[in-house]
Amino acid sequence: MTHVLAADPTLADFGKDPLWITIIKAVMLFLFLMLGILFGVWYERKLISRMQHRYGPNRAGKFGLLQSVADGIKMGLKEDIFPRTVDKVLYLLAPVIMVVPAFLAFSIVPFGPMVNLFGVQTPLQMVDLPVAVLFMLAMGAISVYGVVLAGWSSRSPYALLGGLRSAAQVVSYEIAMGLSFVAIFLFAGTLSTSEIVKAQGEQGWFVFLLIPSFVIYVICMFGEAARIPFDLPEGEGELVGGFQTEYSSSLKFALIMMGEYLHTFTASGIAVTLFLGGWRAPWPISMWDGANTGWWPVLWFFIKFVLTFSFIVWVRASLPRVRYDQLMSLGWKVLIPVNLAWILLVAAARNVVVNEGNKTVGIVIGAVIVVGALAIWMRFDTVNQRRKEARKAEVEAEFEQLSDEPTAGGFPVPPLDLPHYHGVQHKEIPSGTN
Amino acid sequence: MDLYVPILVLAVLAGGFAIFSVAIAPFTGPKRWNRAKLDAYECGIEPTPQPVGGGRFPLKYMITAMLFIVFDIEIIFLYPWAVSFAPLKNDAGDTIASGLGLFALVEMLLFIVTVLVAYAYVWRRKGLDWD
Amino acid sequence: MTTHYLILSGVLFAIGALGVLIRRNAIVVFMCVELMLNACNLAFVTFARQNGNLEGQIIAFFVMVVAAAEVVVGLAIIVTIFRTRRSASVDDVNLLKY
Amino acid sequence: MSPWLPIIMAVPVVGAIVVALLPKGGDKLAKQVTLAVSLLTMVLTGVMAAGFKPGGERFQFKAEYDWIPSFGVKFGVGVDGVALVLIALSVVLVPIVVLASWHDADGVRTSDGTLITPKRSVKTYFSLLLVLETMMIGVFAATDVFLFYVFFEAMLIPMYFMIGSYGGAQRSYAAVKFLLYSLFGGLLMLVAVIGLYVLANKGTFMFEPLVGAIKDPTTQKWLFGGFFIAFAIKAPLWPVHTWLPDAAAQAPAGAAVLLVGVLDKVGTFGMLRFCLELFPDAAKAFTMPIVVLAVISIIYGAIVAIGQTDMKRLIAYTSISHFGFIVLGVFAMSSVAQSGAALYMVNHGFATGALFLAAGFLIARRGSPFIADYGGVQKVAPVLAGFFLVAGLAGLSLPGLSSFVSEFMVMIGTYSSVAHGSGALTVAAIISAVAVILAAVYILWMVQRTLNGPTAEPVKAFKDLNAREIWVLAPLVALIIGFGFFPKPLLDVINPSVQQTLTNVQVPTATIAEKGTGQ
Amino acid sequence: MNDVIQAPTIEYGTLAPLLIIFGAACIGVLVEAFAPRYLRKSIHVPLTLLSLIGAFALVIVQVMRGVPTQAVAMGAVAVDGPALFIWGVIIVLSFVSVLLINDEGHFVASAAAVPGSADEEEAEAADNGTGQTEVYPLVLFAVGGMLLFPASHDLLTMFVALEVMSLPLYLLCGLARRRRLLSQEASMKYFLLGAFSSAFFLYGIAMIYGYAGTVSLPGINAALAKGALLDPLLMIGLALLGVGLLFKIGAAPFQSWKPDVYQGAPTPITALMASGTLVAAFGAVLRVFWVGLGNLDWNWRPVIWGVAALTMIVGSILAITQTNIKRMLAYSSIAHAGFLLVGVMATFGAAGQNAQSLKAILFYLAVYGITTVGAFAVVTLIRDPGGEAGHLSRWAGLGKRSPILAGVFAFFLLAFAGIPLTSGFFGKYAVFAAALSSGTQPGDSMGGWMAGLVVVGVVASAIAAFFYVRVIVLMFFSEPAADGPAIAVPSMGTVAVIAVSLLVTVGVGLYPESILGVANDAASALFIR
Repeated sequence: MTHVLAADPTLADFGKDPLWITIIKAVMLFLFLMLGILFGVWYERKLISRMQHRYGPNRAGKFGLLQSVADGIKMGLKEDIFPRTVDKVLYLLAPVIMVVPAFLAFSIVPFGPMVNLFGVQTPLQMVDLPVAVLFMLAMGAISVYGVVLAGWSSRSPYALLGGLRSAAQVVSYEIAMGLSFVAIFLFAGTLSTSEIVKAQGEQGWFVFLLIPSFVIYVICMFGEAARIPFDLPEGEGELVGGFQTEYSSSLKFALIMMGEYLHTFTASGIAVTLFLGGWRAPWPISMWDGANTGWWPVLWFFIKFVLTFSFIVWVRASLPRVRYDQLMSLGWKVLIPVNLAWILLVAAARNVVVNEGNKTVGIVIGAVIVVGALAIWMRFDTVNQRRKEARKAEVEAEFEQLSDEPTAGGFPVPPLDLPHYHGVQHKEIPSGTN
Repeated sequence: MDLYVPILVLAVLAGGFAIFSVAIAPFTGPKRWNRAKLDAYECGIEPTPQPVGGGRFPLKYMITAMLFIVFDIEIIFLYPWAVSFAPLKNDAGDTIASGLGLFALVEMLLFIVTVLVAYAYVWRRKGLDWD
Repeated sequence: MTTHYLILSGVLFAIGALGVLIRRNAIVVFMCVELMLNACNLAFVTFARQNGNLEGQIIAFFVMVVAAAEVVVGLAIIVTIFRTRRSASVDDVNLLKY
Repeated sequence: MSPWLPIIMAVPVVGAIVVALLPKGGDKLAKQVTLAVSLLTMVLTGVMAAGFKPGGERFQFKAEYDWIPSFGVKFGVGVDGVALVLIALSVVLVPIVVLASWHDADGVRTSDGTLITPKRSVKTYFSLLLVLETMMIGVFAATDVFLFYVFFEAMLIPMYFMIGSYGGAQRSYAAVKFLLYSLFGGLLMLVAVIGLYVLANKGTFMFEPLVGAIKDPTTQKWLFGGFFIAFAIKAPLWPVHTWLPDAAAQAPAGAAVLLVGVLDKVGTFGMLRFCLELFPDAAKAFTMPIVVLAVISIIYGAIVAIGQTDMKRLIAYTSISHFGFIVLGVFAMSSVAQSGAALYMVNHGFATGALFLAAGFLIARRGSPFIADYGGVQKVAPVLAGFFLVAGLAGLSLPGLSSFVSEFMVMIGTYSSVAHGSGALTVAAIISAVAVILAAVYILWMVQRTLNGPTAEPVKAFKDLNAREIWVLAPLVALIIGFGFFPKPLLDVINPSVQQTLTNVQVPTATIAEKGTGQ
Repeated sequence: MNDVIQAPTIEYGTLAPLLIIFGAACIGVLVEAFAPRYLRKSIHVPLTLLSLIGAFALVIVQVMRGVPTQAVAMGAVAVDGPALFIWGVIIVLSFVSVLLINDEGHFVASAAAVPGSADEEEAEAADNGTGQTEVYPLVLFAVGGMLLFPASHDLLTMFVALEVMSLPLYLLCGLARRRRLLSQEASMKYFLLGAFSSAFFLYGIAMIYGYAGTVSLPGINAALAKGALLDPLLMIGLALLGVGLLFKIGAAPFQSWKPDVYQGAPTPITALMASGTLVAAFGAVLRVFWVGLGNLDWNWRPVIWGVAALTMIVGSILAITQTNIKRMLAYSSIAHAGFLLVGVMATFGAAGQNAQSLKAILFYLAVYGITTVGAFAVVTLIRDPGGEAGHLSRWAGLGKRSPILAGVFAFFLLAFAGIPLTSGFFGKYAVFAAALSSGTQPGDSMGGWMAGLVVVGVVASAIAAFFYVRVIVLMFFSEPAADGPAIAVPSMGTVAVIAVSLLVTVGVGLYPESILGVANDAASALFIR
């Protein structure tokens, strides 16, 4: 389906809107996100409880739809605790720093093609940049500052460690995420989201072309948005709420929650935009020519968006939280090398396909990459295998030792055949005597 | 430049909202003073006094930060490479910018291999392990 | 309008240099150096726009890399010193007399 | 291309290496080898000198090899009369010094057995001595200015170590002072050398092409300054003489002989060869001030010498006075005076050498350099006393002893020189004549205080000269007396090259007319 | 990207020496990663030495094949005659230094461990005197940077090379096994000041880029040829660039880091810095001032004049007051930097003149570098219980206790002082001659100034001679102390280093043409402009 639709906006179409259109767009996006949060919270709770055979919120309003509104109001009316020791300015600033970039990050997500908005032809997208994706990543990175500052300004060990932990986690997964996009750019040849969507129109959805990238992205998505199974930043069980320990209640806490929700939204939005064809209609519908014109695409976008979000919720419902070292080693030791190998492979293939000139060399290089990657992987695999076996063996040995000699390992176990257990000198006290 | 105007607008909007809600929080809620409540929360025990500018933390985090810098920079180099790797075609389908092609592939191969060398070193030196 | 950016970069550079000369904590000094490098980046990008060629922006990339490398090395050194003598103040580093 | 000079220069350095590589404990062997080598060198030089044609071209036994083409530096050697006699002087002095300092390195004991200098490495001392000999020959033989400079500077190092490691109590101070003075002068000269090369723009450092290459008078003045200061420091001329008394007093007797006898001659030799011929105009322009300096050092040296209590210092000051005479002669711009100066260099070498050695023997016996500690030596050790007396008389240039001829020629030449028309030089000659009387005073007084009078207690233990010491002094005294009566062979060799110098300097023919009156 | 991007080309053959060094460095890192600890050193040493030899061979091949007359790698690197000569010199010097580094017991077992702590003990127990073997890859990286620095043909490459050269050195400075705190201090001071100066360098580049619109040296020169020469951008840029470069060569008033770093760093590393870094830095200085700012000489030469004079004087005078041998050598290296700057002063005007002064500087660098390494090699051998016997008083009477060592050291000192029949003398002569002759060429307003500078240099070297001589006096003319320092039995490597340095110093002293000829050929093919 390489036919190009005139409605597809490109970078050239941006930066032309009059200010009022811009403002309208901004307000629309803002409202969309705010309502989205309200709805999303409710939706998530409802879905999970359904999955867990519960009712979930069903008191406030029909189906408990107003539940999150109620929560919001409650938070507004709770006491605003302001611990004595905190670093005042940063403590207050942190939630803001967390939430604002989260809003901005979403602004590059395209909702649809060129539409007629109050008589103005404009792409249905807040903004697009030559470096749109980079911008999104940057915003994600900035909100990390919020997390760290929140932890740091709280002056409490839990908060500090929590902040550092979540920062470490987020940056680690940011690398893998950033790498997972490279393959896309290799195909799309641009960083602007609208043009990437366009490219998917021409070359097909990248989710099919680049499954590994997609898988990696999805994993990183959880890490970035700190959702279960990677929600260690506020792993209550381990560090009492992490960096937000001192933001016990009130609107500051609400802002932090909001920021995290927005990250989840952004993650889904980006997934849809970069991999799932953006606002493009899925296959059977795309047969109909009108599918990708006018306001219809918004619908397709919403469907994909909600589905992605539901998937995230579904995962939350079904997976436990991983251990921190597992989290990190997954990010550093698996995702990054696999990513790099994959990128090289894609590049080699791409080189063979599109570039003029000598192809054999390209093919050879591609082969070299594949072989090399496999070789390294196998080597590591065997090494790991040996390590595992060795570890297992020694554990068993230890166990053996313990079983046949109880006092080994420094844990004195009283021998079970001591006389008094058998009550040798046990003196029967006849009952009922006085 | 005016590509960035919408972002500015949105930033103003979101920022206004955030600052507003931070600002009104103290007034909307009640105030019931309680010394323990205003202490740093440490599961109820007396809070350990924290030095100004946060306490000391494991070096591990610093190492992670350094690694992050290195690899993030690598990404910085991957993006332009990726973008200008393939020849750029316009809507009519004819090339308006030839790709870097084989050369770029080889160079990037060298680059990534070099990075992997450092990566292997870090790995072997337990730089990536969290115990 | 590029002049404003130049002025800004100049100011940043001056602040950084001053910080290096005035501040005593090694890490702060070192951050000031980084600030200077970023001032350079700003200048490069500005000039790139002024001269209408991309070199400046490319240079900015390389500077970032170098800055990163410097950060890593510098932190390593400072942390080592800190571990050995529990202080990162430049004044405590005074065994080498002129 | 004659191989003579390179061979003569090579022999001692090879000997030095041999000596240095001798097995441990081969001290005696080392001394013998050194003596043999130095004698061989002397013989070779003698044979070569026999082939020297006084009437022939100026530089004979020439040899040129490319050394540093990139700098235009050649290894160029060759001798004219003056150089020849000075080389002869050095090669004659070296074996004598070897003999004289036979026991210097292995701890000098006085007659009553007190150790005055501790045991030190013998091999090092003698190999340094031989290296020094090579460089002394080289510096006189060099016809390439750069080569000359190289030897001029390099000479310092062995002498520095000889003074520093083998000298008396104050040796390191003396050594450093000596080195730094000479080095400073040398560096100024280096600038001048470079300047000469660059400005002459001949692309070579060879002496003959460079003669008259610099035309511009002011440039000449600057370069002349560079050279002259270096030479003035070397041949200690008042006011830059202060290093000499220290160095000479602290150095072991042998080293002192070479220092005063040969090394300092390089200065006066350099003035005669380079300052005059390369920069004639400057030389003429500066004659007056230099003459004044010369006269001052003549008188100053003499007067200060009288006040000395330390023999070696006294001798050092006498040499300052004598060097004043030589410089005076060089710049008097008359052939007689210059021949006299050249002759003086040789004679002074012998005379002072003898004096130093004799004094050295005295000191070795008593362990103290102070005149006051002696007295009545002649009763105890007549032979030693005799030699000491003769050497002393040579020092005050008694008629019939060699220095008289040269001193007389210098004064006559200066007196009658009409360079610079005015009778200024005449006046200078007359003033310097006073020094003759002063010389009589200081020498005779010293002799009288040491040799005559009541015999001091420790002196009674003195042994007279042994065979070795006689062998050291005898040849010198023989030479002194010999040249005293029959200086002609030397003058025949010297005169032509002096003539050459004067023609290069283009002094008025009038002076040249009355040449040879000295003979 | 509206215009057509052309795939760039890289002449791998010409850059082969660099690539070998860097490749070997990467392999070294892999060795660190995968080889067991007890094997590492025995892999590293041959790897490092072989790579250096290979690089040297390739340099020779380059020379045989004929010196390239075009900048390679899209005008980023210029492998011209001088560059090749400098490469050769640097490779030889670093080879010698590596021999010195192999020597056991210079480097700490684990840099990060707190002295006296448990893990320190453990690390000490683990390593067999080899110390932290990361040293080898780090050295190779540094050497690679040194090679790239003088050969870089645009300022960006130069900056990157500068950092590649410096960063490993910063770390290496902190790895001394003994006197740990001193060494770490040195490392920190070096790092902070170095980063500071490189920031200046970079801002200078930015300004010049703003002025010329390019960072390639010939481009800058071309821009100077037509542009206004009093543009403030240019002036600021020139000044800041100069600060950065002069810092690296340790010229006054930016010399203060040198003594501290030289004293604190492990002596083999000091040797490497004092020789290799200096050579590389001067190569870069020459290239910048001749290729990049050649049309601006009337502007920078007065400044360099002052800096050179100041450097010579400061170096010589402050050296007199030093009591630590390494500090003294550091100041002497400052003074030598001054002498070299005299040569830099002379590189301008006619090509012939430039070739002459270039030859002089190249020669000077070669002989000075090798002598320096030798001197530091001797320093490593005079040991106290607490490490090397740094204090001069400990050297008293060394001539009595080990005459050969003392003699060799004395000879090196004489070479530094520039006494004839040592290599140092000819180096000094060459530079001064170049300076004077540059003063005489037509149309030079600074003829007299050059002569003046040479006189200053002469005076400075007379002053310098004093403190060299003082050490000799100490070693030979004063009696040894009762509890004199131990004289370590030198390992084969150290012996080789000292022997080679001595051989070169003597040989060149007797027959300078040997190196001078090569330098001449190298210099006569000027820098690519």
